[in-house]
Amino acid sequence: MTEIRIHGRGGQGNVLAAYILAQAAFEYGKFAQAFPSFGPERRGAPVTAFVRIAAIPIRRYCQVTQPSFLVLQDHALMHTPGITDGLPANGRILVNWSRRFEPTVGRDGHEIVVIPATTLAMEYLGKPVPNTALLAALITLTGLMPLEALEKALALRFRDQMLEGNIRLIHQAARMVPAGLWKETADARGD
Amino acid sequence: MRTLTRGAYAVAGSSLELNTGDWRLQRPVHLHQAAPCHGVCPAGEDPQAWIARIAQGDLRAAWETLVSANPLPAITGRVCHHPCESACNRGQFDQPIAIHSLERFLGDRALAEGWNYPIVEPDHDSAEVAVVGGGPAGLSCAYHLMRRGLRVRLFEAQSAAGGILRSALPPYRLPRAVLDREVERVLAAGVSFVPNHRLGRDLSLEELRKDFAAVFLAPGTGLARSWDVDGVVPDDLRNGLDLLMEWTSVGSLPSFRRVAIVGGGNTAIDLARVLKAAGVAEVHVITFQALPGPGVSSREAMSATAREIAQAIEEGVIIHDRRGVRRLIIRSERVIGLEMVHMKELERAGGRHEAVAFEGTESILEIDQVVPAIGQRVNPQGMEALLAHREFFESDWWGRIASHPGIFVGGDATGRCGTVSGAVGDGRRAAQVIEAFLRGTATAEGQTSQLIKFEQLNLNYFDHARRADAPILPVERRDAATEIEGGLTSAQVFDESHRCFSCGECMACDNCWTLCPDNSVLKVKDHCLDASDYVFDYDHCKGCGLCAHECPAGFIAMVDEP
Amino acid sequence: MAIEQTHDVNELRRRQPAFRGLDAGHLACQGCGQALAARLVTEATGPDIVIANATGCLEVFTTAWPRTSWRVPWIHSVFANAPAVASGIEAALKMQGRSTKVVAMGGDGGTFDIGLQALSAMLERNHNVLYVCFDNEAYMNTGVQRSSSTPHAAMTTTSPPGRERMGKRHLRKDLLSIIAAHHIPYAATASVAYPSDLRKKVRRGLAIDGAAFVLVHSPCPLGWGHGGELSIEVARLAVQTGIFPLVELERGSVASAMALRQVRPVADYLKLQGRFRHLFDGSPAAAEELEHLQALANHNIELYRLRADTPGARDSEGADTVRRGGLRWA
Amino acid sequence: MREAIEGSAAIAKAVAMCRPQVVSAYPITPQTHIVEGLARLIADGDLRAELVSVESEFSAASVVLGAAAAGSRAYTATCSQGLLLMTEVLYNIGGLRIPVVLTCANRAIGAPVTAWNDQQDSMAMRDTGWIQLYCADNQEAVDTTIQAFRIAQNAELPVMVCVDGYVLTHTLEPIDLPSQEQVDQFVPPYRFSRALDPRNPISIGNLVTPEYYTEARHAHHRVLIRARDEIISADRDWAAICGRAWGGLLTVDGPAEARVAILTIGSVMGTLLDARQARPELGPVKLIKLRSMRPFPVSELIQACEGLSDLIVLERALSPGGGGIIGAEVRSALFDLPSKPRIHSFAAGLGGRDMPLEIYARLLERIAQPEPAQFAIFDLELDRLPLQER
Repeated sequence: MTEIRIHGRGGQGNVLAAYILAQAAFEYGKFAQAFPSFGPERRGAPVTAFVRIAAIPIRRYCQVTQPSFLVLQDHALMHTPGITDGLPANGRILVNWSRRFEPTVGRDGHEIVVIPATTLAMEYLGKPVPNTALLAALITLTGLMPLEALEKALALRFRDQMLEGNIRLIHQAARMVPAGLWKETADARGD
Repeated sequence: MRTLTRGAYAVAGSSLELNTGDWRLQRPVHLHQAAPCHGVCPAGEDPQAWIARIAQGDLRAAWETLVSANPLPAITGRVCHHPCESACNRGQFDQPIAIHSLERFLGDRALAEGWNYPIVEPDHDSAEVAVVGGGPAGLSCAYHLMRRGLRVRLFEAQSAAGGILRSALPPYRLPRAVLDREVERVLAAGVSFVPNHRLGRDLSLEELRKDFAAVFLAPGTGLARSWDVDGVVPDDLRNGLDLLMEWTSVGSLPSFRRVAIVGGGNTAIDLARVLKAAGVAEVHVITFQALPGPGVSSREAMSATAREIAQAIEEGVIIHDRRGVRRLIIRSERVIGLEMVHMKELERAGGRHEAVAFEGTESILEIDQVVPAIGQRVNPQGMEALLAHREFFESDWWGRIASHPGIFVGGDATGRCGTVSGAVGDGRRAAQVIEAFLRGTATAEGQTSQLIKFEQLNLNYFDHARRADAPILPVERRDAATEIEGGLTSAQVFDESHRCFSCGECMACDNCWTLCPDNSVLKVKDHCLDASDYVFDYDHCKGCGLCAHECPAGFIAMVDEP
Repeated sequence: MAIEQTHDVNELRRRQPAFRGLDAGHLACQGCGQALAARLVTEATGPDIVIANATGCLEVFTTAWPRTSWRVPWIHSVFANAPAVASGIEAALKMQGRSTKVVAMGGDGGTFDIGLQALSAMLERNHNVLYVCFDNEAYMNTGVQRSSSTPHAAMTTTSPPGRERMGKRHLRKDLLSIIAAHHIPYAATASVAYPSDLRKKVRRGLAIDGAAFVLVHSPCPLGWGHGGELSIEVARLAVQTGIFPLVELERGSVASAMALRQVRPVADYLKLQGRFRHLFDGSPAAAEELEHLQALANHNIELYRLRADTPGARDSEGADTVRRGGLRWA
Repeated sequence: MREAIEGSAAIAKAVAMCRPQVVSAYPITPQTHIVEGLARLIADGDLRAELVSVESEFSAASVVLGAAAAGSRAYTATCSQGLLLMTEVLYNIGGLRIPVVLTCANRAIGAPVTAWNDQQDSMAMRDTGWIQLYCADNQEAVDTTIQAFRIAQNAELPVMVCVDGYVLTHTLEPIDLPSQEQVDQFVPPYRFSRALDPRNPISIGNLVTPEYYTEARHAHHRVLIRARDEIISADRDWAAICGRAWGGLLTVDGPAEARVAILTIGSVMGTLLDARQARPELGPVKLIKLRSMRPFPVSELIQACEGLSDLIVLERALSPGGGGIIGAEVRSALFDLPSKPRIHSFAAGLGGRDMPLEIYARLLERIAQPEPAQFAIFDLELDRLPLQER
């Protein structure tokens, strides 16, 4: 089972990102579960959402405490205290940042990959919504599922230019990260 | 014991099985109380009853209700002094109902439609009663005797019936055509009429007592009271009633310039107006009675009808009220003037009343003729035994004469009423006791029931509304021949009838039915006509008394449960 | 007690000319104004309605199981929710494509106080419901406690007069203005003393498609301290003195007011009722309260322009005057 | 059709397929998504219903009461403070035995003010005279919601479907949504025998004197008990149509020879299943899922507890000053058994406290102690309390 924690801010479509990822997994034929950190949501405040992806039915409803991957919807979240809590040593972090650089290592020794998701979104959608680009990057890095699964999931939510824009966007995002870089972490946990 | 329904629901109207009537301490009942108009009517009419029929739009029924008491409505509807209107409770609210005009309307409508009395001619074998005198009393008595299935032979001294109505009422008050047709209808109802028969001249009381089961005497007052001032009488003195009769029969009058009529009754006023109309320059009426008005009791007031007095003054008649004639000024046996003095009737010890003249209030009136109209007395001819030197017959309220069983009297001859409606009432009551006398049954003694008071009505349900006034001929267009007062239109009559409070009698207003909080007043039919169409549901009535309190007519009373 | 009935009353009931949705056998006090008012309302609505009734006297005295006095479908839920229950019924009937009208009923407790929130919401959503409030100016069902409809200075068990007090300290809540603020198509006040007017207003409220409100002044002999036979008399005086103006509001603004052609002094109204007895003890405080109540009536008379220019009838345009044959009862 | 969908959205679709004619609710997290979903379906014309947007839960309950009494299928949803605000009306609906369906997205009650999940709210409504069904996951929530409409109508009683707020309502997962045809085949068109109708004008909600009140209460109690058959047959018949059964009143999962069982209610069940699978070394354990809280399945419970040495009752609410609510009911249900298990009553997961996989092992450790837990709040961090309140 792969567990992912997505960090963002109220209003950034954080929960939506989790839902789309779970839906994509489901479209790919896996079992999945997505849920927000419970409680009242406030625009601008840091929020998290969780995704579980597995080959067998997921019955548990407890919180995700030890995710394999973090997705940060903006780089400023890097400085949020406890942001990497529960992330094991082999855990990986995907960050949205306009500054481009090669994969690097964070304060706690976790490998970090950065993509300019917001810039891309502005380019392809004309809106500062980084989440779909991040999802595309994540599944490319982890090889959890092919890009087509994400396309199907997006098709359930968007249509017309919004859909087409996103399709082009995720392919572009996918091209910007090394495919399968995080495969071994993704396959690490059997439960 | 019941089976509980699911969720404890109940079916429509099931509470009817609960008899909340058990709660009641008092119970509403329908209670009729006589309306004032009924109580005071000399003819014994119940105007409220026949006005109700008008309001219901049934004029025929209204007239038939009316003539159950008074056979001559077209006449009384013109000449009556209508005490009913003075007593009418509505007078204390805005203005009294125009009962007098309504009566006249019905009377005229009956004549126009040729309605007949709702009575059948008596059988030939039924007892026959002799009625002496074809005036209002005699006609009324004859009519009511026939209603009671008795045969009547009516003896009239003149060639036509009508009595004083014919001999002394000027046509501007009572058109002859109306008189003739009202009288004719009574006679046509089955009276055997014998004109030109005067008691004492053409027939005797003994014959009548012999030939008839009973005798009703209504001879009127044929003789003028003798009149003089300290024994002085002018040679050419003419009595008021004689003058009036002469004028009504012959149509001519002696030519005077200045006349003083002494008396305050209808004869005095009628004569004054006739003389004025005939062109007499000055017509004075001198009476110790008072002009009617506020603060004047009925016993002080002139006995003439108030509106007649008012019209007379309009026409120029000069009335000197509360005056007495102190002295006649005679030159060569003819009167040239008289001396008047202010007088007033004062109450003396023991409740006696006495007319007092006030010294220093004397004044002289120049006249060339003085006419006493101080009233009449019975012409004793042929009835000396009964009269025993009195001016009038001594009889009880029913017209019975003590120690003369089988003989009854009524009308002016009793000296009691002196009004046409009074005479009609006398005739009705006499017929009642005559029947009782002949059938050996008892008569319902006493007067009508307790009169309902203004305070007993609930006036919140009445809107103010103007009384319907009859048209009156303007003074300049008046003459002795044309009727002065007109009649109401049917529209006016209908509206006026709805002004009636229906005192003491159900007016079918639906108040009780509408306002009962316990839904315990029920209607027998969709549109009720009277109390008989409302029913109290005593199984459910809780006796709150709301219906009684809200009844506009004071027709519902709360009585203790037994 | 058993009395020979002259007619078969049960047969007669079946043949009464007007429909009556509230029948006899209910357990209201003698002379209950509310029992009469409720029946008059049903006479105007006819049988094709559903009633949602708030808790209160009306509910208790009409429907003690296993019986009911109602002849129309009727439901009682709780004290505060009649308007919401009515809203639900209306929504259901609308979905069923039925034309049946919905009427909500409550006393002043259920309307002025505990049910006001639900009522306001029902009016705001403009449900096709006629709400009728039977206003007897206190909590009568629980034994006469003050409500926000209780008039100033009136005595109730929770606003008793005493050495320190002259009855209710506060003013009667101006509910009509609150209703008016909802801008609903039709609102009116009526009095059980004017049945034709009352029924006319119920018919108007029912005719319009949307929320309507009618406030019916209904005396309570027990709570007001007058004889049962005086219920109408007292209600009539409330109108004639200007204490309870009969008005109609269209979309919140005054469309008509029943004019008074002969305004009666408020004391005439007060002195018939035990709940105002303490105002006649001659004390200066009592005198002041009498003046206060008269001033409140005068205020109404000015506010709603109740004084009629035409003289004549004692009360008001001859509303509910009678005539032979009951022709004036609309 | 199976799709990955948020719990609330799935429940909304399930409700819509039962064709309610009147829907009324007042927003409260975490119930809101359900009614928002219905509002969208109505706005798109996918559901023909009147949405009555009321000013309070008190009115929402009153609206569905009136609508159902007037002959239309009616639905509402709420939780927590909102459910408490409905209390008076819920008792009324129960007593009148009006078949409405309510979804309770279980949430804790303040004070202290909280917005997170536990089951104190619906447990507080235990005695309103409603049928109360609890769901372990969103699939069960969908199926139970559909069953609820049929149960309500056939038993002529209101049904409260309880789903853990957030935990289920806000979780997106694969869910099988039945076809409209399947639902139409299962849920009969709405009919109410005592409908308010001028053609048969009855009075509902009459005053009942002491003479009959006791009988009325008895009748209510009896029909609630008897409703068990409706719940069981509804579950069975629905399984025949869609192939999923939820065990009627309660389910037992685990080896027959197990001498230890954990009885629980709601969404923690799935976590325990995973935990048991992850820790086989802890020995055989039965997991008993209580589905129907009202009516309370006494006989099924006795059967399920045969041969047990220890029964752990794990619930998400408590009766302060008393203890476990379900715990107490289970105790009283098993009291008369000749050989009864030791009963350990625990409350946990209060006010959104997570119930992790580890809780399974800790529960089993706890009962190893010689004395059974009469009642205890589990996962308690006592050092967070002042001494005198520990």
